[in-house]
Amino acid sequence: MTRYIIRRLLSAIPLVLGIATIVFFAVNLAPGDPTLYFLSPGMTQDVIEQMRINFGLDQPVHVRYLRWLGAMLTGDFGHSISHSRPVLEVLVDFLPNTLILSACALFVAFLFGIIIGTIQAVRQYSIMDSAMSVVLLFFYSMPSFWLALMLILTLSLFARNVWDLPIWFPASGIVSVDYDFLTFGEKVRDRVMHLVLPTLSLALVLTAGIARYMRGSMLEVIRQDYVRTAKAKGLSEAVVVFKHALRNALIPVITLVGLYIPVLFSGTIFIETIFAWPGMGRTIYDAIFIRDYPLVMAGTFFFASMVVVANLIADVLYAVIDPRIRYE
Amino acid sequence: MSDGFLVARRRWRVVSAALPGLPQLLTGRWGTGWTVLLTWLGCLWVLTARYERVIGALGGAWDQSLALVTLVVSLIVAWTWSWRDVSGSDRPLGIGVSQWDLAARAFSKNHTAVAGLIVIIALYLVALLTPLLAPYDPAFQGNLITERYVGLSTVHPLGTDNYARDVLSRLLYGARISLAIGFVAVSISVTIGTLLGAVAGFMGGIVDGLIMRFVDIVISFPRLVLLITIIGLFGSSIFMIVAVLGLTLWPGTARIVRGEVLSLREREFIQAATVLGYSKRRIILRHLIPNALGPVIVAATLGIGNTIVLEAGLSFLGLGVQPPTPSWGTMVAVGRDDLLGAWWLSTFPGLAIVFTVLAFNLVGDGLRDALDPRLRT
Amino acid sequence: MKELFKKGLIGLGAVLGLSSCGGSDAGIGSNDPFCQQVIPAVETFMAEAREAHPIPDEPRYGGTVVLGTIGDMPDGLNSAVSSNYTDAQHQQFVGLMTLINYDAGGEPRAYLAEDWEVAPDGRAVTFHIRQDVRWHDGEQTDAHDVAFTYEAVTDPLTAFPNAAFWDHYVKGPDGVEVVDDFTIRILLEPHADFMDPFRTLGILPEHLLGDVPRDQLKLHPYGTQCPVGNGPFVFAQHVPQDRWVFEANPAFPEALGGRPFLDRYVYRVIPEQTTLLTELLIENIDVYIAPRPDQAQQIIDNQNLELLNFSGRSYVFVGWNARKPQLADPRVRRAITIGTNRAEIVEAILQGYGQVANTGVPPFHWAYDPGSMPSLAYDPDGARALLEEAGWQDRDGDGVRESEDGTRLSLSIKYNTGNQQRQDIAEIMQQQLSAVGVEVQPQVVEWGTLLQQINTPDLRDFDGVVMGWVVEFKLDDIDLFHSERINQPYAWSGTDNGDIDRLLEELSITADRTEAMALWREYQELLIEEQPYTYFYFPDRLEGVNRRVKGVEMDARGEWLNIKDWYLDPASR
Amino acid sequence: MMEPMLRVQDLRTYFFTDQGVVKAVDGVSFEVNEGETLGIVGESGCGKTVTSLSVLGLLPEPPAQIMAGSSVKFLGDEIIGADEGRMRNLRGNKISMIFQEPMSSLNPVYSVGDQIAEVLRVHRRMGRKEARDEAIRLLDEVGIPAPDRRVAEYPHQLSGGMRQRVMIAMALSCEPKLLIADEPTTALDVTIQAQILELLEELSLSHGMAVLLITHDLGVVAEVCDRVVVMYAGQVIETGTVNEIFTEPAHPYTRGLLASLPSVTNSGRRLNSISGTVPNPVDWPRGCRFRERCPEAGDGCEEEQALVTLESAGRSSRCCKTEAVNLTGAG
Repeated sequence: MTRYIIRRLLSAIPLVLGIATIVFFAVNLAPGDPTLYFLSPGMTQDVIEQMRINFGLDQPVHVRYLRWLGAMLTGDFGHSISHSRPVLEVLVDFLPNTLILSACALFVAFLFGIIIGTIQAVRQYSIMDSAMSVVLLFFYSMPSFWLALMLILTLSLFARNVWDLPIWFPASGIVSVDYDFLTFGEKVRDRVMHLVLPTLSLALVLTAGIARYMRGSMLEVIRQDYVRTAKAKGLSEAVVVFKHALRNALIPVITLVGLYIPVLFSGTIFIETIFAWPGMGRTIYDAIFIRDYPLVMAGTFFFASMVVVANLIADVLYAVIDPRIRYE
Repeated sequence: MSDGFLVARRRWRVVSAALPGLPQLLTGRWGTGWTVLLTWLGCLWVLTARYERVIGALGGAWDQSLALVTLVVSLIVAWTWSWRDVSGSDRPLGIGVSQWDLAARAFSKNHTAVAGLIVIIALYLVALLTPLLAPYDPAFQGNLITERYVGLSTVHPLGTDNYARDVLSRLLYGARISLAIGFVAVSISVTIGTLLGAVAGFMGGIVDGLIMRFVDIVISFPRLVLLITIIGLFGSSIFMIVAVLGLTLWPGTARIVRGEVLSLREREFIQAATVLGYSKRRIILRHLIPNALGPVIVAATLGIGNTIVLEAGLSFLGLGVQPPTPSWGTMVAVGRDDLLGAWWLSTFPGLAIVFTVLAFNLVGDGLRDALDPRLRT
Repeated sequence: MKELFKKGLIGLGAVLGLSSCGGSDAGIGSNDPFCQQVIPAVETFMAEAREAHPIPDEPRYGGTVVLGTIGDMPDGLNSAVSSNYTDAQHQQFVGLMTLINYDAGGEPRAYLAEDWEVAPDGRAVTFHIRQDVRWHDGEQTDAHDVAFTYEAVTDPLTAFPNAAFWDHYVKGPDGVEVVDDFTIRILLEPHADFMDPFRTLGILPEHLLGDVPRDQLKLHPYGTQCPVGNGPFVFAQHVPQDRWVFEANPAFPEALGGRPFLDRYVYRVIPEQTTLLTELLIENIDVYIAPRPDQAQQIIDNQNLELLNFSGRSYVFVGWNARKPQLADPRVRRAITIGTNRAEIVEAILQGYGQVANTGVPPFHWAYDPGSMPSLAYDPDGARALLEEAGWQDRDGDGVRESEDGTRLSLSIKYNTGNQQRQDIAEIMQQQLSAVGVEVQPQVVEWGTLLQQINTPDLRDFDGVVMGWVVEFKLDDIDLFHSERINQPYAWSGTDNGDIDRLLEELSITADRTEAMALWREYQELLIEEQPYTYFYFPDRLEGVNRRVKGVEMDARGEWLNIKDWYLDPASR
Repeated sequence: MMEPMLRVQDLRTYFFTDQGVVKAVDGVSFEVNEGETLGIVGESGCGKTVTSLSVLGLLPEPPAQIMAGSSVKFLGDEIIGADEGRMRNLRGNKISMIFQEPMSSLNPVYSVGDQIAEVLRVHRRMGRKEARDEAIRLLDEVGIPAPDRRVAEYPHQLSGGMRQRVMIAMALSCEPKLLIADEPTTALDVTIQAQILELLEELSLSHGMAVLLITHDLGVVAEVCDRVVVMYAGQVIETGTVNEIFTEPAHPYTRGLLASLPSVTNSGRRLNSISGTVPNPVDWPRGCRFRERCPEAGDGCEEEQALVTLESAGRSSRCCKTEAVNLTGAG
């Protein structure tokens, strides 16, 4: 297993490098450069040139590429231009926030998706089956930023100001401003409250796909002989479905973990902007436009690595769930 | 065949001549019934209510002519189809049915999917007929002081926007852009994806390896980041958007086709073709691709929906179709600023996106179920 | 294997659990060596200061005010490298101190400098620095800090973005003379509004930054990670893209009002304006900086909120590229201006929160006197007449005018991605100008690309561009319109007019206001004639403020102007 | 006479499909007595398997439905329409079942030990350790070598015969009164078949367990059964002891089946087969359902045939000519 993982990681290197290279040239060949952002009237071309030298932009693009590559291989991602800090520090600030959000969204999406898909399969062609499909597809069909705004308006603004509900969710941020003064229990609650809306916005979109996949997979599994065997053993339907059928039906669904990670990261760009979530999606988005080359490169590099890792996790999960699979 | 049956058929013909689709509707085939009936009534309504514009469209701009052609063709098709359907002999069921017939029958039993299909047909009809339908010029600005942000009214059924333009008209014209973007982008991606996937699956070896590594790169990259980088930095004309959307969507299709081809390659008829000495090109184009088409159609249907949503996302970032050209995405994105004050600005285009994408997804799901024998019951 | 599966789930739960209590408490900078040194020093001094200056027993003291804006502060308190408006506000009023500031009438008044004298020949200003101001780490603020800051911003290596402020001052060490520890003299050429730069320049601590190479100042952690100031608020925390937290400085000089009323002031970053408005409406934030005009009504309708508005320091315009053949003739540019109904646009886009601009002299400025200027009111017939006169006629009946040689009067107007108001202007101009036979094509370009297209001297790839300027109290259009700067980035219009050159030069050195007033009038008349820009409007600055925050004053000097005097209504705390 | 352990009476199981109502089981009655082995034989599609699944209530409803009037009594209690809880208590506990496909009847993602232990833990409330030890003992009993090692293995690591042994071990685990074996040997190699049948016979004797053996193979029936029920087109057409059926088949269909059986005595001769196929279950023929394939069809066969009890106990046939045939046979 360990050897397999190492081999997989090694074989992913060209993939990650390929992505990084494409992005490097796309960003660097685009018109404009970071100095434009610091311009103001009275700044002469000399000042601009001085800035370019300060940023190391006076070199031709291929030299910069090789330099970046060389530095990156030694773990040096350079200095972020817009954050005035080493890129790695910027990543350390933002990446965890995005990972928490993505992990929660992935967890919620899979939880909902698996449960709903299973119910749909067990009750195939019932009204509940169609109704759930339509409701999930409804969320899936919404542009995610619009869904996010709707959630803010309903679960936050209207819930508090119009409907006077006892619970309403904060519309932005990771924690309240008085977070530092809360007790431990209140801190946990505060974090969860802030997570609810962004997590839902990200997760609802994915749930439809997972449920759809799960339904198909489950439909195949519940026709298998071993499910009948399980029933003949006198197990309750819940045990039959959620123990015997579910674990088998999950096997193909696991692929989605790897497949959805890039989708999720794309989604964070909207969600982090709307919910003022200080994460990587928003940071990369800003960095692209400020042409903060080192940050864009490092960000995409980590996104790509994350996808590789997610696919690897999916493969390992296969082996965990399905004893027939052994990696040598 | 009994006499009673013939009498009934004659009566149905009369009904069909006046209201095509009604016989099908009354005999329980509500899917086809509604489609034909609504097309017929809708087109008749356009013909009468928008009589002047129909006349004006003769020799008008290309979109007007197209609308006119669409109008006439839809009327003719709706009428003759219903007539022939009513008078034609019943084909015996169960004998000599092809895979596609089976799929069609399975599909027609899936009510939500049929509803989705009706919505899609209606959407495309509306999009084509827009120049005849829209009450106003979508770019026309009314009086900025008095006619801005007018709510729903008889004059402006869906209100006006921040430039005092008619939201309904913009919604109708937006349908053309959004549907066209979805359609063209997916056509590009499906073509590329199918060809590359088929080649990879059939050739195997190094070719396969190279293509699939490239697919891996494109697929494991957050697509939006790539889109932002390209569109954001190199400009966001509608052609750019369509091209970039199309050129980044294909890897999914390529994977599906490759998978299908790999399994087809082992099947007898392909091996027979190889034994017969057909060229690789011919085998790929004539034998492999048509047989791998089912999943591709499903992917394409779902892809159109995804693309429409993605265009909306780009609009949110200010990278979508540029004003004043109305696209649903832009309308939602721009209108979101006024969600609290003028809710109609983003709500209607938002709902339009939701229902369109929903329709495409329902149809896609229906097709998937219908084309996959394992999921049939 | 089942166990493994379960463990996996527990593991996932643990990650979430851990993450849900793991802190973002620390903010950033805690692992930077500079910050590691500085932070404990500040903490120690502040603890002492709290002992020494107990909170007065008065109900106005205490509480937290949360303020929301759409963007982070890119350079924070590092005044030597920043050009951002919000950064500058925090340098002037929150974290740092400037030598002087302005009173409501725009007259200089003492702040860090207790007093000052201007040499009779106008070639030097001598400042006497307060002796009761300490940096937040306990060090005394003195003349050496001022000298250091002055040298830093006038050193080309620093690449201070607003270097133009110091055009008429003697740069570098030659321009500054430390008379004694609390007296400093700065040398300059006599010119108008020579005190203005001292209002904007937040003084930096020499004992912390003195050794930093000037070209490294931009990247130094001081600005955003652990700034040490001397202003009424002490930096406590910065979570990038999320928040800044400042706490009251108990050691702030009594003579300047002493400790602020608020215990804490939190600056939050919320990029989406609908979210911002929601947070204001559900009272998660107290102040929403600069809501859009179409959000104003929501704020007015809410009884807990108050909408403040004041004349801002910016104006919006379309800059014309006179190098293009269609736009070379001033009459064409003037026709475009009067062919556009700008009053309607102000009403429609700004909901009336703003004033039509005819030149770049803003309403808060003493030289503002629109009544005395030639009119540029909406006049489509006049516009047509002007175009005819300039030789542009619709020769082929397609509704667009052509010149004699067949050039169509077709213009692209560029604006940057994501700016609704600028898009609005371009679109409305397209609509309105088609009525006078001018074809306008709005074109959106991503900001960085746009800047490159318009700023690069040998590119200038645009006809018209919708832009905005934020002006200081000291107005200076030399970079925009002086023919000597025609190859510098901001000479968008390519104006080359001897009279304008002369007036700009005279204006920059005329210190007497009555004398200057006449020059300003002449200059503005020339601008109206020349029309390098079609000036659109001076938007009002709107602010949504929760009524529980009392004592808020905001005007053209800025939103943070008197933040140390804000307090919370004790009843609603 | 003692009350039979399982009494199935007029069982009718229909499937409601788009093509129409499939009357898979259409009025089946039979009994299983304590300790005996009853065989149900018939061609594929005659309703054997549906009958057995109906007894345990394992058919998906819809599309399947057990029609009103059907009755299945186990130890005197009606179990048609019994609530889920009661059924679950029967399944795997009092009545267990093994299936045709050992390859797919075991869950691939759980170890065989887990799957056996699960039954014990559900029905006998055993602890984890205890259940595992019992599982090892059971594996040993069904003749699996090195059971303590095999217990942790997964189905894909075992051969087909081994898996069927595991299924049997699982079925035996709660000492059921009745074991329903649905074509338990069909998918296995011939040599393995014999071993499995032997095992079944042995276990049924040692545990005093009745067996309902469903098969299409009369050879299997001859080997292990006490009594036989012959099914055709959803109905029972003949019952009797093995001896009676093999020596004096009463129904032409049974005779056809016997004639198509290869045996030592008729080796070298051409095997007979029954012409035609089982009719469409959506639309059974009126009258005798075997009429169209019956070599002896004639007058009276258009009538619905009743199951006629013959002279000996438990002997019956559904053919209007039975009596005559029997008389001549006796004479």
